[in-house]
Order: sequence, then structure tokens, then C-alpha cells
Amino acid sequence: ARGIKFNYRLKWLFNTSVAGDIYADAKGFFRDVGLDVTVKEGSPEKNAINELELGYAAFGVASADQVIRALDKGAKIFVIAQLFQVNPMQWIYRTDQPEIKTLQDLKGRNIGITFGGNDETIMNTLFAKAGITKKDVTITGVRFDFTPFFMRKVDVWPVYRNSQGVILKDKLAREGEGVYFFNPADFGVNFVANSVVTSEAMMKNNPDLVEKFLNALLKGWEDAMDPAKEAETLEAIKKLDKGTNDAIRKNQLSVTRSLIKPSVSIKIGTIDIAAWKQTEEMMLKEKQIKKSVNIETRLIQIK
Amino acid sequence: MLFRRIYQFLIVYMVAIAFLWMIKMGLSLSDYVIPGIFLVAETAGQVAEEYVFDVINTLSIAVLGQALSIVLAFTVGISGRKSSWIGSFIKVTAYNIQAYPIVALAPIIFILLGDGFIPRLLIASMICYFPLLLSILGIMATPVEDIEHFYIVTGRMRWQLEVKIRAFENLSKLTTVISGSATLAMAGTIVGEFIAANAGIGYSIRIALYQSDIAKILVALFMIGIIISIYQGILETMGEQIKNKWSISKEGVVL
Amino acid sequence: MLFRRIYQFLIVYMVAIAFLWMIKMGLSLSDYVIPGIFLVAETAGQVAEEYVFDVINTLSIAVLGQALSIVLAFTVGISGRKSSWIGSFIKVTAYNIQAYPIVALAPIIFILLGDGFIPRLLIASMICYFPLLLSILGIMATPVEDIEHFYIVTGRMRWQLEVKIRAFENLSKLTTVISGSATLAMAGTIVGEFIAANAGIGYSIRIALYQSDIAKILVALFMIGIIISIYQGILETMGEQIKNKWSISKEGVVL
Amino acid sequence: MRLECHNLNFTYPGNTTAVINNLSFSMKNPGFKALFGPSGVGKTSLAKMIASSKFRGSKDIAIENMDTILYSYNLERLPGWSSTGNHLNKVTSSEKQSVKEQLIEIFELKDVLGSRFSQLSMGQQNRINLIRYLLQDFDLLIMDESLANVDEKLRETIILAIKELFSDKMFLYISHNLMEVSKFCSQILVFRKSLENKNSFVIKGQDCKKGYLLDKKQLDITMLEIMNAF
Amino acid sequence: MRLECHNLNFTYPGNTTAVINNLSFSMKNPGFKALFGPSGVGKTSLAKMIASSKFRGSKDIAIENMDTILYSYNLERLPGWSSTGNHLNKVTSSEKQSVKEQLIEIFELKDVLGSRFSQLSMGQQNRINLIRYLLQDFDLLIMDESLANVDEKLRETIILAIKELFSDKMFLYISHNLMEVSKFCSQILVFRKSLENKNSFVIKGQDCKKGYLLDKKQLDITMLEIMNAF
Ligand SMILES: Nc1ncnc2c1ncn2[C@@H]1O[C@H](COP(=O)(O)OP(=O)(O)OP(=O)(O)O)[C@@H](O)[C@H]1O
Ligand SMILES: Nc1ncnc2c1ncn2[C@@H]1O[C@H](COP(=O)(O)OP(=O)(O)OP(=O)(O)O)[C@@H](O)[C@H]1O
Ligand SMILES: [Mg+2]
Ligand SMILES: [Mg+2]
Repeated sequence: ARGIKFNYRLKWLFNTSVAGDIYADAKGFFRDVGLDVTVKEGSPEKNAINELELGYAAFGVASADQVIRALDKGAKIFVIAQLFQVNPMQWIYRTDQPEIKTLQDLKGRNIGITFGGNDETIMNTLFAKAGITKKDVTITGVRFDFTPFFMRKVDVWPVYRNSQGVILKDKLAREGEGVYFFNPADFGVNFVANSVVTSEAMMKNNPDLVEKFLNALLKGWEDAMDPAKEAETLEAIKKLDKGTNDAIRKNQLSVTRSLIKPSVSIKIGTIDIAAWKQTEEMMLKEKQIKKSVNIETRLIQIK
Repeated sequence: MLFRRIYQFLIVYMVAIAFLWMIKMGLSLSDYVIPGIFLVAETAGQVAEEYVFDVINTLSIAVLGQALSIVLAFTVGISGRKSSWIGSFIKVTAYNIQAYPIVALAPIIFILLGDGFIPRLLIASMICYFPLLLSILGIMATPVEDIEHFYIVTGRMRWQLEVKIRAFENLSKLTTVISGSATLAMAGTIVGEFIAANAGIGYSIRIALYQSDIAKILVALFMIGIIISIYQGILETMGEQIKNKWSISKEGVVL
Repeated sequence: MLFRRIYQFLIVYMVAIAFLWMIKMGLSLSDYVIPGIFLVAETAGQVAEEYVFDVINTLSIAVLGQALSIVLAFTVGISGRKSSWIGSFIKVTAYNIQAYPIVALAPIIFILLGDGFIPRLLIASMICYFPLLLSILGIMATPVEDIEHFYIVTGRMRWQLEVKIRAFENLSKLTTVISGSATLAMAGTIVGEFIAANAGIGYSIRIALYQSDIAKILVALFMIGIIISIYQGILETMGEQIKNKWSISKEGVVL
Repeated sequence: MRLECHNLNFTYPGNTTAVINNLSFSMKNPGFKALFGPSGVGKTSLAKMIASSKFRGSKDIAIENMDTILYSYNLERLPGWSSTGNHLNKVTSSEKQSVKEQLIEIFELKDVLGSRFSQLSMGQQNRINLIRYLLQDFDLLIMDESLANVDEKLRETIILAIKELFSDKMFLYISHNLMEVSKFCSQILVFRKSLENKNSFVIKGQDCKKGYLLDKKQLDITMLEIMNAF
Repeated sequence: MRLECHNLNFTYPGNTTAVINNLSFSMKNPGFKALFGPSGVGKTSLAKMIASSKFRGSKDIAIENMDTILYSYNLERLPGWSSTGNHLNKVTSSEKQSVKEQLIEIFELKDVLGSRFSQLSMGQQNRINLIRYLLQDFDLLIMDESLANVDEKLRETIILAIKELFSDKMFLYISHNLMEVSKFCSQILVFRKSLENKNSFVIKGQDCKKGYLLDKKQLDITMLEIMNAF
């Protein structure tokens, strides 16, 4: 038997930040439990939650803001695991600038923000927290290319810490420039990042399948984050992500580890309910959703 | 003409939306995947005013960009019409630039021009000029022998005259292409805004996309459609007038 | 012809790169803004082989997409050539769809079609078909009176014949536009891959952009340019042959 | 068969003076009729009006027993994608096959049926175009300078053959050749320049048939009559 | 002034039979010369060869004392964006202004100078086209059926006027009108059909000038001679 066939839609392209997903697939963890899973890359235009509803996928990875927004609009979905314990969305800046030790240090800087993106919500929350008004900083809209940061037109630029962050750090290091990262979590703002989601129907009708899938997936993640299995993990990633060189991939993996499993005691997949609530609150305050969605009722920690 | 364009657009839009809603009901999809009628109406109420200004902002760039691309297409088309080495070289350049997806060129454009108005205009006209160029090349490379013969044999042929003759003889083709390219200019501007600007409807679409807000996108598409229909209608009317003024209804039309 | 196209492309590319490097030196920009010659060479060594396959993959879709868009453009162009209500309705539809930036339509396309091969092809041909359509509309809407008269007055005119006559009389314009649209198909496919695929050079460009690797992008642009030049050259040669076969060198050319 | 105009008027839009001004005439029976007059006087305009469905059935133009009216002129072209012979076959119904062969013989076109239209000489183009009209169903065929670029000898052969083969049809022949018109047409409408067309005359021609014996005197009289009407 | 061909040959590419086959003839002095012969015999082809710079200076075609050779034909058009009068002015140098006025008068084109080319009748189009060639610098002007759609009367007036006004130029006149050619041309090259052109004749014409008195007998002889050469 080939097992039950379905798709698993990721949030982003294959690279080190989806190491566990790749690993579980490569090592046949899904096959072992009788599942025939196709792991598919994501992109901004492809939305896992849509695919759950349309039946194109049975499971997917979505960011917390996507989940909350979808719930706000009546989507029937559940979060079954939280992959990132620390949000990789952080800001990079050069070491020839003073380090940001308190939020007040943000004042006077030219900060990049993706209008409409999570980073806008996060940064606005930080500003509110520190009592910083738009007059105290310069905000520049950010696109997909880093040229304004490279050209020093913008000082503080949003990046995904474990993928782009590593690449940029390396690039600048080659020119003899050092970088810092500004992590909002250090200042008490925990905006949840990627989580595994599935549909209400799936939860109801196929709880066994959900459990089987998730266990296989989390096993993949645990192994992938295990420093002892680093070589194997890197090997599996390399097959799908040829564009990155080995050294960078290695660095990316170690950063990813610190975001997925910040300490040995935390089990991968743990849903940080407090952080979810904070995320919902932030979005409510920013008028990204109209009403509370009671996010805690949609979080199911599967043992 | 103008009114016809507008209500025809309304029909097209309504049909498309109805189709989406049928899918929504058929598959009982949530508002997140395909927004329902109330959500769209509510969203329209919230953003309509803002989007109108955005679209007009975009249109103003599109009009400029179209003008620029007409100039560009004629320049390249006229200088590339000969099958000489230099003519084919110009064509190769023009074609190659086109082949590059604008997203790949965007970082380079940014390095050279910074962001803001200029790159937005540049991207719009780069997307718009090529189809114009193709038509103009085709027209400019085809001799009108029975008119040109005299000027050639008497040594009176100048490139300006040649261009004028060929343009005139293909006036209706040219006006079709030019007024049709308005939509390309608009699409080009929106793409430009999408990747390089902090204003315009393209920028608003990008934000809506980040938030997976299909309702906003549907409202934006509606605004774009209406404005395009109006702009296009005006251009077509102008084209007719130019045709009637410059040329004269042919014999065959009268009898 | 083919060789000429290739070395002309090489000249264009070299000039552009030299220009970039002049800027780099002039402003003393670091390698991460504009990569230097060694970095580009090194990157080329690493990715050249992979990119060749990517570009060929993309080209195969582009060829399909172009074929599709030629069919589409002729279908719409022929049915929209009349100035009747239905003709203008078809035009309005075709124009409006064009006006929408593909990025805004992409989410809807994915909802309707899922991902994979079909949306990639669809996006490619949507970008490619419109410029073709404009030319074909222009050509199809212009009567060739001295040939058509006979068929009209004797009641023998069918739309197929009308189309054939007008196409034949504008053969060189059509071949120019069709072979020129190859670059559009290529650009369209790349955009499609950029947002919808997990293969092809567009996908590789997306990854390179995500990594902010301009050197890779320069290598990709080079590959695209070479392949386009070859494809274009082949199409043009074919166009010449069709012209020579279907029509016959005009009197004026001989004497 | 009858073709009549009663006080017909026509002015091109935007023009101040009428091209056709109170024109009245009547022509009947099958055979060759001519429109004759100086260049720019309005022959083509009248011919197009007669052929145009817009003017059919108006009270100014009365047409009896003629359903199909075809207008042909010397600048027409055949499509270029295949040989003229092919195009001719395409537009000839099967029962007209033998007439076609006959006409090709008479028109001396055998050698060029394999050529494309653009490869023909002007006179050959004129002839191939006229043939295809003759192979259609018609009651009245207007030939607007349709043989203008053909040599006189061949033109005579062609006209005589048409008169013989299509003796039950009416032809409206527009030509600048005075002698020809006088010789072969039964009725000649002569346009006068810059006077009211009202005074246009219909003059009786010699209407020579195949194997005719020319009455030179009569011909000279007809020609003189036409010249005077001019 | 002299125009000569020595064993000239020409075959269209792809064709098997030559259009021009060992043609030899000689024409000299200014005035009207004619190319005459049945339709499709090769008149236009020869005319274009003479005018083409490709064949100038080849040993087969010898041209003496004629630098500028212009080829004009009856299907040419003027650009449509302004009136024919404007176009005429544009291509007329200032010292030819008065000739222009004169020609317009003779060609009876005054009334149509304000019209676009497409609004003219065929004969008017022929005439306006011919006028602009006459206003250029030339030594030899080839008129390939340039007056084909003009009535005979006006055509005679025009030919006579050209002969008078441009008495130092050579003209090569291609026409299908036997009488006209015999009357007004000094030398007539008669093409024979489907025989070697080698046997083409140059026949002396009547070369009538303005105010001529026609010697009918002589004319008949010339015409007969031409018909026999045919
Ligand atoms: N479309 C038009 N618009 C305005 N005037 C026109 C148009 N067509 C023809 N005319 C004018 O009408 C008059 C008659 O033209 P028409 O073509 O009927 O003459 P015709 O008798 O056929 O002359 P020809 O023998 O030269 O062909 C001419 O003076 C011409 O300039
Ligand atoms: N481009 C061409 N290719 C092949 N054959 C041609 C071409 N042009 C003309 N011919 C042939 O050459 C012959 C001579 O043509 P040409 O036009 O010189 O004749 P012509 O004497 O001017 O005839 P007309 O009096 O009918 O104008 C014709 O039989 C014609 O079919
Ligand atoms: Mg006429
Ligand atoms: Mg000829």
C-alpha cells in the first residue's frame, strides 16, 4: 500500500528554515506511518490556508497573522503545532552604528518596514511600547531587494534572521563590516511566526491521521535540530537548496536551531499560548482584525 | 463609445465576480479565500475613496509613461526599421531589454535611479513600449511602393518623409495599437508601483496581498477597470478624430 | 542572421556590464551592491550549468506559451475585429484582463487552478498575447478593398477568407510581431515562474533575489539573453521562409 | 431589362458642387451600353451608385428585371497566396467550367494561370480580373475601365466574345476609347462637362457583333455625334 | 541623346522563358518615342530595366547624354495627408513655378488641387502624377500608361503640350492606343509576341506637333506598318 496521499504546503521556498520538513520527508518518516505526503514549497502568492479550504492540501504552514486573519474571516482551521518559538523576523544593522540596547535607541534612525507586513505590526507595537512617535524616526518602505540597505540609505532593515540574516552577515563580513540584529522578543514583543495548520474537518474526521502526520513531522524536526545529526540534515537540505553554499547553510542551521529549539527543555512544536494572545492583541490594536477571534480556542497541542 | 466601454466593463466585472461567488458557494469557502458580497461591499465602503485617489495617481503616471513609451517606440522603431547592421543591432538591444523580467532588473534600476518617481515611470514605459515597438517596426519596415517610388527616383526621399508616408498609410493600425497600449501602460505602472513605489494603486495592491485581503484586491480591480475604460474610451475617440482630420474618409466609404 | 544576433547580444551585454562596473568604480561601491568581475566569474562557474538547464526549461514553456498566445490573439483579434457590439465587448474584455497586473490576479489564478504547470503556462501566455492582439486587431480591422471587393459583391466573402486576405497582405508585419513576441513569451514565462513555479530560471532568479545575489542575477540575465537571441534568430529565419514560400518576391524587388 | 435614372443627384460630402446633377436617362435590353465622357465628369460615381444597394429601389434609380448588379474596375487585385489559375477555379461553379476554359482561351491567359497576380503585367491583371466577374451570376456587369491596360486588338476580340457568350446580360462599359465605344455599344450615355448633366445624351451606337462588316460612314457619324455631345 | 540596346536579355527569376530575348534597337534625339505591343509582351519590364541603375552602364544598354532617367506609371499615388496642390508645391522648385501653373492649366486640374488624392477620379490621379514628374529634372521620362485613364481629347492636348514645352527631352511613351502612338511619336519600338524580340522593329511615326495638319494617308500607312510588325 502506498499510504494516504495528500499535500503539505510550506510557507516559503525550500531552504534551511524548513529543515525539519525536509528531513522528515527525506528520511521517510511519513512513509513509515503509512502516509504519502508531498511537501510543497510556498511563496507569498501561495497561501496554505486557502489550499486547506480548497482541498489542495491537507496540512500547511502559515504565519500567526495569516491564521488570525483567516479566523477573523470565518475560516475553519486549527493550529496544531508552533514551529518557531522565536520569531525570525528581526532587523539587521551595521556595527558602525550604536547598538540598540533600549527601545529609545531606535530614535533618529532610518528604519525599514514592509508596509502591510508583520514587521510593520511588530515595529508599531514596539513604538507604542516605547512611546516613540513617527516624528522620532524615519520610516522607509521596504521591497524585496536590499539595495537601499546596502547603499546605506536605510540603517535598520528587516530580515529573516535565520535565512537572509545569515547571508547578509556573510556578505558584509567579506567587506569587513560587522552587523547586529535587533530582536523584538528581547524587548517583550512576541509575535508568533510559523505554525502548522489543518482544517476543522480534518481535525474532526481524521484525528488519527493528524496525530500520525504531526508526530512524523515533529520527529523530523527534532532530528534535524539535533546537532549530532547536522551532517545528515545539511545533506538533505542541499538536495533541494542548491543555490546556497555549504558554509552558509551550516550557519543558517545553527541559527534556525536557536529559534526552533531555544533550549533543550522546550519540545519542538510547543504552542506558546501567551504569545498567541499577545499577537492577537497586537493585531486588534492595529485594526488588522475587526474583533477578537479567541485564538486560544483554535490552538490544539497534540500530545 | 465611452459609455459603451464603461457598461461593457461593468458586465465583464459582474460576470467574473458572479463566477467567483458561485465557486465560493459551491465549495462553501470562507471569506478569507473568496470574500462574500457583504465583505466586499463593506471593504469598498472603507477603501473606495482612498483607492480612487490611488488609481488616479497611477493613471497620471501611466499617461506620462505611455507618452514616453510612444516616443521611445517610434525612436527605436524608426531607427531599427532598416535591415542594416545598425538597424538589427538596435533591434537586438530593444528586444533583449524586453526579455528581462522587470523584477530582475529592479535592483539595478534602483542602484542607478534610487526609488520614487523616476523608476516608477521607467518601469511603466519599459513594459508599455515593447508592444508598440513591434507594431511600429512592422509598419515602418514595409515600403508603400506606389507612393514612395516618386520620391525615391527623384532623390527626394528623406527618412522623415518615409516615416510619414508609412505611418499615414497605416494610420488605423497605429491608432489601434496606441490606444490599446494604454492598458499596458496602466499595467506597467502598477507593476512598477508594486516593486518600486510608496504610492499608487500598485502599492495598495501589494499591501492587500501581504494581508491576503482579496476583498481589497477586488475593489482595486474594479477601480482600475473603470478608469482604464474611461481612459481608453477617450483615447479611442481622440484616435478617431485624428484619423478623420489627418486623412479623409476614403472614396469607398462614401460610395 | 543567427550569428549576428548572438554577437550583437554579446556586445550589448558587455557594454551594459562595463557600464555597471564603471559606476561601481566611480562610486566605489562594494561587492554586495554591484559584484566585481571576479565574483561574477566565480558565481558563473558555480551556477552556469544549472542555469543553462533552467533557461532551457523556461524556454520550452515559453515556446508553448507563445503558441498558445498566438492562437488566443488570433481568436480574440478575429472575433473582435468588427466594430459591432459583440466585437467591442470582446475587445473590452481582452483589454481589461490585460490591464490587471498579473501579481494581482495571481492569487485568484491559484485559487482556480491550483499550482503546477497550468498556471505557469497561463501567466506566460497572458503576458505574451496582448501585444500580439493589438497588432492583429489593427490588421484585421483594416479592409483591403481592392482585393475584397470582388468577394463581397459576389457574396463569396466568408470570415475565413477575409482573415486570410488581410493576414496575407500584412504578412511581413505579422511575422515581425510574432517573432518579436518571443521575447515577451520568455519574459512572461519568467514572471510566471517567479510567482508560480518551482522550476525554471524565473524560480532561480527569485531565489537569487531573496539572497540578494546580484552576481547570480547577472549570470541569469546573460543566459536568458543568449537563449532568446537564438530562439529569436530561429523564428526570424522561419518567418523569412514562410514569407518566401507563401508570398513571392514582389515585382518591384526584382526590377 | 431596364436601367433608368430620373433627376438623379449626388454630391460628395463636404463638396459644394454636385457630381451628378439632375441626371435622367434610360437604357434597355441586354447588350453593351457605355458611359462616356471626359475624365472626372462622374462616370465612376454614377456606376457605383447604380451598383450600390443603398441607392437601389430609391425613386431616382429604377432597375427592372435585373437582380444582380456587379461593379468591377481595373485596379482590383487577386489574393497573392496562390496562382491566379487556382483563384479562378475557386470562384467558378462547376457548371461554368467550360465557359471558363473558353474565356481563358479568348483572353489569352493560358500561360499565366500558374503565376501569382503580382507577377502579371497590367493588362494580364485586368483580364484575369474581368474573367472572374464573367463567371459569376449577374444580370448587369459594370466594367469601369476594366480593359484599360489591354491592347486594342485583344480588347476587340474580348468585347465581341463577351457579347456573343453573354447575349442575355446587360453590360455597362466605361472606357475612354471613342471609336471602341461607338463601334461596340448599342447605347452610349455621354456626360458633358461642367454643364448640368441633365443635358446628357444617350446616343445610339453601332453595336457591332462578331464577324461584323464595318460601315465606316455610320461609325464616323456616331463618333461625331458623341464628340458634339461632349 | 541616344538610347540603345544590344542583344538585351532578361528572365524573371524562377521563370523558364525569357521576357526579353536578344533585343536590339536604337533610339536617338529628343521627342516622343513609344514602346508598343500586345499586353504581357515585356514593355514594362524593358522600361524598368532602362530606368534601373543596376542595368545602367552594362554593355547591353547604352545610354548617351542622358543622366537622369525617371520611370512613372499609372498606379502611383500621392500621399494622403494633404491636398494634391500642396504636394505639387512641395516637389516643385521655385524656378519651375511658372511651368507648374501652365501645366495645371493644360492638364485641367485647377479644380481638384484642393482635394486629397483619394478623392480624385482615376484620370485626375493619372494627370496629377504625371505633372509632378514633368516638374523634376530629367533627361528621359518613361511614361508607362501614365495617361491610360484620361480621355482621348485631353490626352492629345497634354501630349502636344509636353512635346512643345519639353522639346529637348526624350520621352518613352507606353500606350495601347495605336492611333495615338502612330500620330505623336517619332520612333515606335514594336514588340512581337512569342517570337524572339530580336525581330522587333523600330518604326518611324508621324511625330505630329502642335497645330499639326494630319496626313491621314501617311498615318494609315504607319498604323498598318505597326499592325504588320505585331
Ligand atoms: N470620395 C470623393 N470625395 C470627393 N470628391 C470625389 C470623391 N470621389 C470622386 N470625387 C470627385 O468627383 C468627380 C467625379 O469623379 P469620378 O471618379 O466619378 O469621375 P470619372 O468620370 O470616373 O473620371 P475618370 O474618367 O477620370 O475615372 C471628380 O471631380 C472627383 O474629383
Ligand atoms: N515579377 C515577375 N515575375 C515573373 N514574371 C513576371 C513578373 N513581372 C512580369 N512578369 C511576366 O513578364 C511578362 C511581361 O510583363 P510586362 O509587365 O513587362 O508586360 P507589358 O508589356 O508591360 O504588358 P502590359 O501591356 O499588359 O502592361 C508577362 O508575361 C508577365 O507575366
Ligand atoms: Mg472613373
Ligand atoms: Mg505594362
